[in-house]
Amino acid sequence: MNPYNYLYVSGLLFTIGAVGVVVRRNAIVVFMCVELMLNAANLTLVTFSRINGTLDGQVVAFFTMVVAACEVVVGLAIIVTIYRSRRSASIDDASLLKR
Amino acid sequence: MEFTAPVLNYAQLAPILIVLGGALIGVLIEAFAPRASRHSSQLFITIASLVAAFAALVRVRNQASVDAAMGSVAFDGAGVLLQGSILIIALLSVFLIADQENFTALAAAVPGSSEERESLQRDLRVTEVYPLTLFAVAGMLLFPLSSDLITLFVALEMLSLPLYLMAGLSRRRRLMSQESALKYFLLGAFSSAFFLFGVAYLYGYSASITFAGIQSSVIGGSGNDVFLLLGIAFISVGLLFKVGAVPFHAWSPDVYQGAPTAVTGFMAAATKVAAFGAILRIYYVAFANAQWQWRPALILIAIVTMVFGSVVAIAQRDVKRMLAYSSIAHAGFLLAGVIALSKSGLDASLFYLFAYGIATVGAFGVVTLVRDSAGEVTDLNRWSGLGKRSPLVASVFAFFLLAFAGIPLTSGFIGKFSIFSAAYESGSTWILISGVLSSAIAAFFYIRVIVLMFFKDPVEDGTSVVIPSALTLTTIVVTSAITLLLGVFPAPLITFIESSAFFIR
Amino acid sequence: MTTSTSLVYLIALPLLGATVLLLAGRRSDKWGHLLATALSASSFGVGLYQLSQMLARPTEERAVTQKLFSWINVGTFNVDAGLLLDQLSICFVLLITGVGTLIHIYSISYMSHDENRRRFFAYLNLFIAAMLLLVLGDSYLNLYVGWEGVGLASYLLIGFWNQKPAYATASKKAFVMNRVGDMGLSFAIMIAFATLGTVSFSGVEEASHTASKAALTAIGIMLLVAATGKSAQFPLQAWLGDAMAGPTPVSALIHAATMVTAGVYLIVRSNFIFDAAPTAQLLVVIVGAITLTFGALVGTAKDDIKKALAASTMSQIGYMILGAGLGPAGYAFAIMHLLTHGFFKAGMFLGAGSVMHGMNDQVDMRRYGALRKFMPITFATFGLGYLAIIGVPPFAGFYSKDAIIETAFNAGGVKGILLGSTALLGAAITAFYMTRVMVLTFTSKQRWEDNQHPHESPLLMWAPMAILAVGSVTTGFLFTRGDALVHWLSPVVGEHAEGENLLLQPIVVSGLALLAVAIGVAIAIMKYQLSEVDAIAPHDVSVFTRIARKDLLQDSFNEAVFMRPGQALTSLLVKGDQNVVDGAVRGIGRTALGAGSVLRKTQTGFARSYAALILIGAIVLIAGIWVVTQ
Amino acid sequence: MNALTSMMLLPLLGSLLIAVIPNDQVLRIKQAALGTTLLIAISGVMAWFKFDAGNTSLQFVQISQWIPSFGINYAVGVDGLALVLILMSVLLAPIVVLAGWNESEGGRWSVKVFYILILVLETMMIGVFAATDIFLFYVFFEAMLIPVYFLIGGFGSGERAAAAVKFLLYSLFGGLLMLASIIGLYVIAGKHGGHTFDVGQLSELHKFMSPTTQNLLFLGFFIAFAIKAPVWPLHTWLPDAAAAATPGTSVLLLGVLDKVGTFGMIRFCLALFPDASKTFTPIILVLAVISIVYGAFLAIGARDIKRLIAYTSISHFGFITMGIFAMTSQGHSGATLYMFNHGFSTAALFLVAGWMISRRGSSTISDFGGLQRVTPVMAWSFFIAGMSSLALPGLSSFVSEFLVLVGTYTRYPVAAVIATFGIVLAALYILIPVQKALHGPTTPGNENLTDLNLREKIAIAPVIAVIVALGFYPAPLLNVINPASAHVIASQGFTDPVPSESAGK
Repeated sequence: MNPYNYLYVSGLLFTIGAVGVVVRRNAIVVFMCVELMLNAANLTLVTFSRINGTLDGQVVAFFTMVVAACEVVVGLAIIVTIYRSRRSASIDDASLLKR
Repeated sequence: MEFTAPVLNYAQLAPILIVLGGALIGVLIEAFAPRASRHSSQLFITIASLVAAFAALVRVRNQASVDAAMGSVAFDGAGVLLQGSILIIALLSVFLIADQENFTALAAAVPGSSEERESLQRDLRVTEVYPLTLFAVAGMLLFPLSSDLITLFVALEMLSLPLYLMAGLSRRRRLMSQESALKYFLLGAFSSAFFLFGVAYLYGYSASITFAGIQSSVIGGSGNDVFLLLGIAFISVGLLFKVGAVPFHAWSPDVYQGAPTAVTGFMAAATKVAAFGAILRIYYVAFANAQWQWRPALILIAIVTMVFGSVVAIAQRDVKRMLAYSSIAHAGFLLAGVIALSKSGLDASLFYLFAYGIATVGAFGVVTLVRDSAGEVTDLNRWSGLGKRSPLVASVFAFFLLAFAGIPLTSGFIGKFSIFSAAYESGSTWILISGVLSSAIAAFFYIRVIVLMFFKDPVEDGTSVVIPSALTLTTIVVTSAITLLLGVFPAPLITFIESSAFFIR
Repeated sequence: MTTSTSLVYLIALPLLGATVLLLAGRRSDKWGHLLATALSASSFGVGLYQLSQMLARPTEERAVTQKLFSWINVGTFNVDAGLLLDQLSICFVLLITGVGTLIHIYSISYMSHDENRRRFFAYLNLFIAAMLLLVLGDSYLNLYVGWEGVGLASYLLIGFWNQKPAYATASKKAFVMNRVGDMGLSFAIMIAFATLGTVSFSGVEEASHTASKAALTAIGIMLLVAATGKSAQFPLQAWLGDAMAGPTPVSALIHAATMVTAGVYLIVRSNFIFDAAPTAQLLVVIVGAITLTFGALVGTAKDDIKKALAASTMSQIGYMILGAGLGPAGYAFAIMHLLTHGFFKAGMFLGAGSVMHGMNDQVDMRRYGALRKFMPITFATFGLGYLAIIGVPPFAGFYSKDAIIETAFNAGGVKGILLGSTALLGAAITAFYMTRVMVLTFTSKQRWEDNQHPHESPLLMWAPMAILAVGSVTTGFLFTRGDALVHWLSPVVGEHAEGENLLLQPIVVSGLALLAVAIGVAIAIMKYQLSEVDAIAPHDVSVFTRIARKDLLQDSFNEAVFMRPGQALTSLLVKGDQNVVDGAVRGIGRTALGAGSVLRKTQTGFARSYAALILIGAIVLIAGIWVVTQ
Repeated sequence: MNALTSMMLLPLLGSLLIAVIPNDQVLRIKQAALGTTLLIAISGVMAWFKFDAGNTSLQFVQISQWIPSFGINYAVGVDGLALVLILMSVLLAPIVVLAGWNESEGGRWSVKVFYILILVLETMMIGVFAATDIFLFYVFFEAMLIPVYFLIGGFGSGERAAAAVKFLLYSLFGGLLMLASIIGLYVIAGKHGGHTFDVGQLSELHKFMSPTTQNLLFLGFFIAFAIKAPVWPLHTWLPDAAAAATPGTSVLLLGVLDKVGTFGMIRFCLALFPDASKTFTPIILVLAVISIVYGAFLAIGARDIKRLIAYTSISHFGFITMGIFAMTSQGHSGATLYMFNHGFSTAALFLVAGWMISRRGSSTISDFGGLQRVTPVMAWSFFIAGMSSLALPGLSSFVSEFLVLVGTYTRYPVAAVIATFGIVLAALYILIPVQKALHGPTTPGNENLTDLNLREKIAIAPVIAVIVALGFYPAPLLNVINPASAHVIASQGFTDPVPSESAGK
């Protein structure tokens, strides 16, 4: 089966993630959309690794997972703090800083 | 299939490793040292490790090699200069951070909760900020040296994640601070997703993740140009986001305003150096031969950035936001150096980065001094008559503003001159023209602040200038001294940069 | 050419006086006037000495020069501070210093009650110095310095009592209108330098032989403009009447005897230009003719004795300009009339001053009358001047004016007839209005209240008047004896060409002139001596009289054509500068500010909109690169 | 030590001296300032005598490296033109200090600040005329704005803040355009025989420029200078600034700083871009003539005495500009002499006007009246200054104005003719205030004004002396100016037009 199809899939995933970030209000969901984008990137990497026949892509993918994990830690910490102080996880509520 | 154990050039990696070590010690202190002694020890560790790192850097300043870490880290003159600038700026910023007035007592506490009140009464001091700073510095040190995409990505996250947290540590206006942290984080993550996607496509294009590999396949012209195109575009998004170039700038005003001023200073100065260092390396090394693809777009972004930053800054009423927009404008000027894509462009950018970083730290340092009972006063209208209240502080701030505006006898002027001449030399006349025009616009708001401070009468609302702590004072004095020195006798630094600045391939 | 080292003293002495008096200030109040008079007199002495020297030398060596230093020297533009004393200038030197000294003496008493007498004398000396520089300068540029110098002095003296706003205005008016004339002089100098490459008299004279008619005509016309300004000739005559605001001695010296005749000097001095530029010359005579009639007509309607005399001055200078415009035939006569006029007009002005002195500064002739009994000396001296000006033989005016009329008639063709008859008509009107002045002031019935106590002026005042009176009796006779003056001046202005086929013989002309005078006198006597004159000017008068009283509407004209449009333009520009020019600048600033406040709205504060921005940015970036790549 | 350098150092030393005098010893401070300026004036006169008028090459030359990497030198030296202007500046400085003895008081800041600013400004005034390295020139050109800005905004009156900002922004805008041109030159120089800023070498550069480039670079310089000079329509900052500044400041502003504009036109516009200068001459002459007439009309319409003087200066600068671009030796020497004379006559006007205003407490002309009777000496000083401003023969300004007119007429008759109408307008704009303020009855409020005191007399006397003396004997200046201007004319490839009708032909 033509590996390039995976690129289309990953492209689709990435787009869904990106659009999700823009349209969704809940911080957690937004964050998950970002994760989706990261995974789309991973899929791409793996695909290319397959296409190019080198391992580097898959190595990067592993690194990405680790980094993503770290991001989760930091991200959730921030989101939770916000939630506790605002009693809401909607990122639109957090709009004191503007103009 | 057997693995070869990695060979690391520890001497060249020493600066990074030292800082990381310091950070780890910091974490341990957080875990085990008694509250009372934490602050002093943390501060000591931080300063010590930064100084040590600098010393280590000085030791190896003349070395150069592509495989400091198996080809993932390129160690060369430009890298040394960038690391040096980052370390100096970081040290000066730490002096500001050391003034605990800026930080919350208990980051986790809900604003206005009994918990927070009590913690304030018990005069707790948040000390996590030091290890976080060190982690960020380590990331920044690595970022401009990375010569493959993994390292680049990891370094990017290494410098970003701590900053996300630090943005949320403000003592006053907690909600704003947390909001800035949230925005910074979400958008940062968003942009790094783009970055990673770009990494993927570059890998797809060149079947290699090292800059050298990418460069060679660009030269070779093998591989699918669409992948290259997407790769460059997506990676650029991630990098331009970090330097706050339009249209990826939106986070910076909010974050600059919300974050604790000391952190803002650190972020604004050090991050810019690191990010531009990385940009310079990747564009000069990996993408150099594909310039006909990205240069026009980058020129456009540069022009839009400098003009937008200057114009919007005019309408700002908050010092920190104003500085944020001015830093956007300066990002535009710095992009001119990237576009120049020449030795003189590189030299100019390095000089500019250092000069601008120093001045920025200094400016934010001054901002931390203007306070009332409820903490820092950043509303410009309340700055009016500052010159009467405390002429010295006002003059220093005015001096930094003049430096930003690029008035002769300040470092800003030399920087502006060299970077624009480099850009024009490489044939981009429009950069020069729009640069000059936006400088004119920029002068408009810098001068407005000066007028406000010196020619308006003070408003009696308790706004006052606190006696700076010894460390803060040091920072302000040193930064202003350097800014003046680089304006009057820039020759030594420039010659040094000229002689040593190059990218090893 | 003979050189001398003493010319400079002519100027230096009075200049010294002015400087000392102005710097010393009140400290010199005691002796200031004496010093000034002494210096003016000594300058006159130097003048006489120079004359004697000059007479001692053969004709062709009479001119003397003195180079003081190189004044302006840039590229080919080299002007020395140099003086030239020749047969022409010596006449002026003696007139200026002589009459000047007399007027100094007169003023000692006339101004004795003024607290600022010292300043007055400082100005007088300043004027003497400037006027001497004017006539002694050896180049047009040096002349220019004196030219504006006398303008300044006259400005200061007209405005000597400038606490009266009207007087201040008068002085300003005089200066500004003079500047208009001066502009002509600067043009003349510029053209001379651009075309002939020199601005010295000798240089220009030499170049004028080879120069094209066009250039010379241009220079000539510009010189004429200058002359009209300084000599109050049409169309720049309007300031002279108001200049009477100055103290009477000033009117006598500056606005009768000397300064106003500078225009005549300029034209005669530039004879080499005008001789080579007929068109310019024609314009000169036209200006002269117009002005002499203009002045005469105005003179008929004035009740203010000084204004009447001013009008006559204007008219008499018209005669001189006319004469000067008639070329070699006329130059000498113009100068002659200038000199005689210097005597009798100065004398009459001093007389008028003495009358005012006796009548507590009353100037309205309708409030005079029958003063003959009260101030006999003034009457006598004034009367002699009167006879001289209307041209009764053997008084001075007769010789000089007659000569001009005659030359005018003999200018040839229609031109000659027109000019001659104009001059003749002028003579008649002159006779009329001067008689009017004479009668209204001295011989007619008393029209002043009895609280007035007219009295004769003191010796210091009448002595100069007497001397001038003598001059106005004798000079004409002396100058014409054996054509003395004509021959004297011929080295400067060229040989006096006596026309062959004369239109009218001299004797005929004299007859006509006398006839005209007689008519004028007769009408005046009938109208004012034999019939009642009312003490306040009647309003039910012909429109012509009204116009004449208004100086033939000269001021209304200037106002309508220059002042009001000028003021309108000024206020327009002022508004324009604030709103348009500066407005544009401020507009730029406001635009920037506006753009800023609009753009900052893009910072909505919603993280999602920022994300959207990034997304769009990314897409645009890709698209952009795509476009560039394809 | 080099004469110029020492002249530039003296004021700085003086300002240091003043800085150490305690604030309350006002008199001491003033004496120090006066002493310093006098010292400089003396050294200036000595330099004047050392100067060899005969040779047209630069004298008192000192060249030492500053920023070698950019080929930037600290290079100073003077020809007749520069020397005359420096002499004017250093002579005016002590007069300004003495005349404005008390204007330093009642400002926003201490007397000390005032004189420090004045002295710093003097250094830059000397430097800007002495610099033979364009970069150095630019540094002075821009840096000297700052002290003036604070002098206006800090010690001025009325709308001082607004005026100061307007002045600064206008000048900065011009300066940035010039910076663009300088960068252009720098790059072109780099392409042809190495980076340099030496005026001499750069003046060879125009051979390598395309007409378009040359025109653009020329405009960059010219607009900057036209703003300084100021030439219509870039003049609107001047009246505001002059009206707001203290008399002394106004003297330095109009008398010296604005000369930098006309000086620059000769030194840079003509020398560096001869072809472009020729191209633009018609337009510039038109602007100059407009300035002459326009300035005069605005002066006639002015109600405020300081604005009036400012407008007259616009008219006078029109004459200077016209003389410069007439390209005849008379026009050129005239223009240079005009710069010198204008310095002094404007000084006289402004100082006396300042005294009148400080006594009457108003700067509206109609508030005065009949001063000649109350304060004769003051009235006379004003009158003489006015006469010099309307170029009365026998006073210095006549010589220069007439030279300009004659020089212009020989090449551009029409311009000269229109300009000559200016002399009538001049009579109006001087005599109107003279009549309103000095003549007429003494109006209420003026009865008790005091006449000039000894100090003021001592201050004004030398100015008037110079005005009169040079009117009669301008040779000393002309002898120095002529070779310089002849040199410029020749290097522009111009020769004076031959008289069309000269007997020689």
